[in-house]
Amino acid sequence: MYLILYGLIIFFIIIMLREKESLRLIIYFAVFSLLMSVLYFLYHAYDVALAEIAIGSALLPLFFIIALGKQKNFVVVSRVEDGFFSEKEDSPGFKLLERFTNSFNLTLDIFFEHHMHIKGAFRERNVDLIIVKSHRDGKYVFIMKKSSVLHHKLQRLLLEDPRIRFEVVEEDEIYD
Amino acid sequence: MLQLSLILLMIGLGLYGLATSRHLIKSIIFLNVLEAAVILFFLRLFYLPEGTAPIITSLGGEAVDPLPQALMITTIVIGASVTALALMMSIKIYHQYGTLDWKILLEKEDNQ
Amino acid sequence: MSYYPLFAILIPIIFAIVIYLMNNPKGNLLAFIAQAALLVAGIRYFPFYLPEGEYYLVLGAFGDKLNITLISNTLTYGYGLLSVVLWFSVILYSWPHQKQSSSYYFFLLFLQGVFMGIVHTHDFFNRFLFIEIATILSGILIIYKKDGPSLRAGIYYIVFNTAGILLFLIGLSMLYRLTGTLHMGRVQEALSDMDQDPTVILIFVLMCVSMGVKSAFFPVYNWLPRAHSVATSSISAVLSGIMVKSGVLGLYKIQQVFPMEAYKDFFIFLGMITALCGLFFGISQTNIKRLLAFSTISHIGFIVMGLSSLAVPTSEGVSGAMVHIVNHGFLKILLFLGAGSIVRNYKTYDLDRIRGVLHRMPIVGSVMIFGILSIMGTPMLLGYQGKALIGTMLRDQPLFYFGYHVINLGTIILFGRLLQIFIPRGSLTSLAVSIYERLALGILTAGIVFLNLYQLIFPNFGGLHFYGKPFSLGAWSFFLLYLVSAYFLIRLFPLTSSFFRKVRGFELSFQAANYMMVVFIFLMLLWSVPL
Amino acid sequence: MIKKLMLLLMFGFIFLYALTATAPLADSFPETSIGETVIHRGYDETASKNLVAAILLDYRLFDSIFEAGILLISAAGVLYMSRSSGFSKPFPRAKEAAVPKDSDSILAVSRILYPFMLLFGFYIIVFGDLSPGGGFQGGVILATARLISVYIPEKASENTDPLNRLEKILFLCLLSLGLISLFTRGAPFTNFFSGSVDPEFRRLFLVLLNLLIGLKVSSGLTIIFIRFIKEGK
Repeated sequence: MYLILYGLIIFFIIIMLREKESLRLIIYFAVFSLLMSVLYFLYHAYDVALAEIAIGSALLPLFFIIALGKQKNFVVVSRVEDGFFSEKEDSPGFKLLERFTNSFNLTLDIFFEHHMHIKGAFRERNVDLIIVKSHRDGKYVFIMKKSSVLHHKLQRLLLEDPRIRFEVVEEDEIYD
Repeated sequence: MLQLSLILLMIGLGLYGLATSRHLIKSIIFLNVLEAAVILFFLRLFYLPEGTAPIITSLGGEAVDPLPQALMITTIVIGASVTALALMMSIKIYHQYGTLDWKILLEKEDNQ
Repeated sequence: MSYYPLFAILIPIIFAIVIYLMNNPKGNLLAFIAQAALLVAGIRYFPFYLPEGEYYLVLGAFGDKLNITLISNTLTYGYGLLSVVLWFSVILYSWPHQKQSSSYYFFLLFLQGVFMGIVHTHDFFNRFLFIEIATILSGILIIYKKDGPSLRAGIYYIVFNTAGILLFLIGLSMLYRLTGTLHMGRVQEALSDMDQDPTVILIFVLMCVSMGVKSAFFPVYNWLPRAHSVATSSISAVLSGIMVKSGVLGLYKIQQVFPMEAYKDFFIFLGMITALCGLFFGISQTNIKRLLAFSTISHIGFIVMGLSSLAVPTSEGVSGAMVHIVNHGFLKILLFLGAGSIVRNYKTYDLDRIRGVLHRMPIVGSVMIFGILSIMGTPMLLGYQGKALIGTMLRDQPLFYFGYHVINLGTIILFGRLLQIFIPRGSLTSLAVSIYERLALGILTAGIVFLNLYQLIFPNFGGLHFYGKPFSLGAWSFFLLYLVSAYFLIRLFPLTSSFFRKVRGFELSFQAANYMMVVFIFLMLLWSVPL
Repeated sequence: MIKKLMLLLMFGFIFLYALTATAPLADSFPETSIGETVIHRGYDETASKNLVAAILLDYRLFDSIFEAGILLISAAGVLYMSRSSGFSKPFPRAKEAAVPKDSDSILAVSRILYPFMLLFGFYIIVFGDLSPGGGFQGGVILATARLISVYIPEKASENTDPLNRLEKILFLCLLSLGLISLFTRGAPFTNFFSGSVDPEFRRLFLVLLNLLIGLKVSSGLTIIFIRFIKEGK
């Protein structure tokens, strides 16, 4: 009886070792902690089994899934809202970003904020991209963080579009 | 004897997972796996085949030692709070660096 | 019945929560009142401890067999008073920047309560719990700036240290199975009549490895320079100066409970490699805070060399190590706070671009020079006390004595690199340093001078005896020899060479760190197998 | 590849060593371990039938208070990290709501489940010293109950500040409850009713502690959950 449980648990650990995709990893972890709490139960540790079920297989997977969900969204703040870029799905700018986020299976969050200064935005608010219309050459400036890996990928995508200029912001170092 | 060796194998696999996981979320998951294996090791050391839970009730049987169970509840809560913190940090790291891969994360030079 | 440990642990925590609840700048003033309350509690229990008192405070009504006991002797009482001085100066130093954020003081004061818990606990599981709380608190404090590098260092720190402490739990479970109690004194009695069979050795190894992870020993030290160089300077001062020592104190307690004669040379060897590693990587750094972080690792290695001779009761090495823990704590906090104000004014971490500190920031500059000279080990000053005692212990083993001299020389080269920031070049306009920072540095220097005079005049304190000879020709001649050879070595190996750049770039990834933890267990177990 | 091989080799050695070390443990019974004395004297000293709760709430109350402290710190840490210190105004018009729109079946199920989970959570907390369970497990169950309430639109309380304040005050009550026994029985961190009071009455202390810990744990975990959802806003 114990051997079946132990075999199953070690089998799940080995699957987790080889699993690459995060979501399936979390499901395996939930099943793993469920089996562990069954094993605690068999060792007459009823309190620990109850705690393990409540925390290990209910709460932690929930936190993991929310964390994965939050990571997957690409936050765009745009200070411009006109024909080229607006909430409607058909505006060209929006289609562009849609293509980018779909290629990296990110969900797109777009906010329209007309008077937000850029200085603290990247560090304080989890913003990935800021769109500003520059007055000199009338182009749309896409501003991204230098430290983020995503700006290489977005830059490759935008090279051919004349109306967009790409800009990378260096994180302002906090000297303390 | 066999069960103890299987638990030691689990602890070894947990450490192996920590030592070879490339993705941040995977490291956090294997931290919890290692912790669950350590709890199992503690409880297994005090297992009595014909024992019963340490609750004073009518049904007989020799009660299992309650102290390990009290300590392990504390360990589970510790594991939960560390995981919650580590996940919140991983969200902010993802928005800062765009990736959760340990290799790329650690290659980015501190901007000094 | 001395309730001092209870006050020392609970006062900071209660004040921390009240500050968090009030959540306004006036509420943050409570942080200073908390230190005052701790001082009053210290004075109240003064008579208990000065003539060598030792008390066991049982937390519960059922005797120390079932309940948790807290031990308090003159040594822990000394730590209590010193922590008040250190935390007061750190709070004062960070006041102009963190005036608004009550959560900063919440975490800092809670950390003080937990450190007092680590110092006073006499129960194995309680020590595990307090070290775990200290890890979580330091992790959050490392992340306080919320910028990229500190987030990365914070998660590396928390996940790696938690994995390390789980090993302590495995050792603890086997220990409870073997002896049936968690009270350290009873475990010591139960183990004294057991021979050194593999079980006891495995428990000792697992606990030493977990303490090693917490206090950055040779293979597993890589989280320390990463975490301490990106945290805000007041936090890296607290972490480097005090929290790393809690790991070493844990090792001290474990070696008291498990007197393992076989591991005496292992720890001397391990301490020496840690010290050499810290120096080797520290010398090649250009970032001022990474240099100080690596010097912390080398001093920890030095302390471990002293602690290794615990099996031999009342040997110089042990009191040298314990004295060096306190001295190095004070000096490292002084240097980190000074480096913090330098970095904030010069807006750079790069040593080659900071020049003329003495002229532009006179007070910070002079305090830093005093700190560097004493941490270098100049014979009369504070750094020398611990080193001399450990040196006398190592005198009989020729190899380790040679290593002792190499480490002294390396420390002087390391801090020689720091002296270049005082060369007057470029603009010499004076820079504004806020009154709070100057006051904090002043209090720290006063504390250091007091400690220095105390250790020169009085022979011992709380079971530790100091290095009697304040002025010995041998000490000064060695020191001058070190200075001359250090000067030549710096000239011989300029830092621009590509070799140092490669060394500087060496980073241990998270997987490699866990890999090293397994290597550490493997080495320690291998040492005990009689080859 | 060599690194993995070396790792396996080292694991093999440690595994064998650990086996030889833990084998004798199975039959080494120390003369009187803490557990045995608790089993024999547990009920008449702490008036708690569930001896695990006896250890958690009376013998080692100092540990349990600091364990509640750990949850306090991680809630404050998550709160600090997720709250953006107002550089720029919060974003007025999010294109799509934080919590994705669910089908009404989830809403119906969560409306039905919500009261029962609350009841179950409180049951586990209050009967902590009679049956398996107690403050921590009950608190987690309460927290999961409140997480469901986030999906019920009219009950979705997004603001974490009152919860945060409640958690800190509960911790202070826990601490003071532990210290009262210093005055009534001269020993801190134990049941403030002296040993002679009849067990049914002394159980009140345990139930009170369980309730405090349960509420504190549930509010702490709810804060963490809500901040996870609202993170970065």
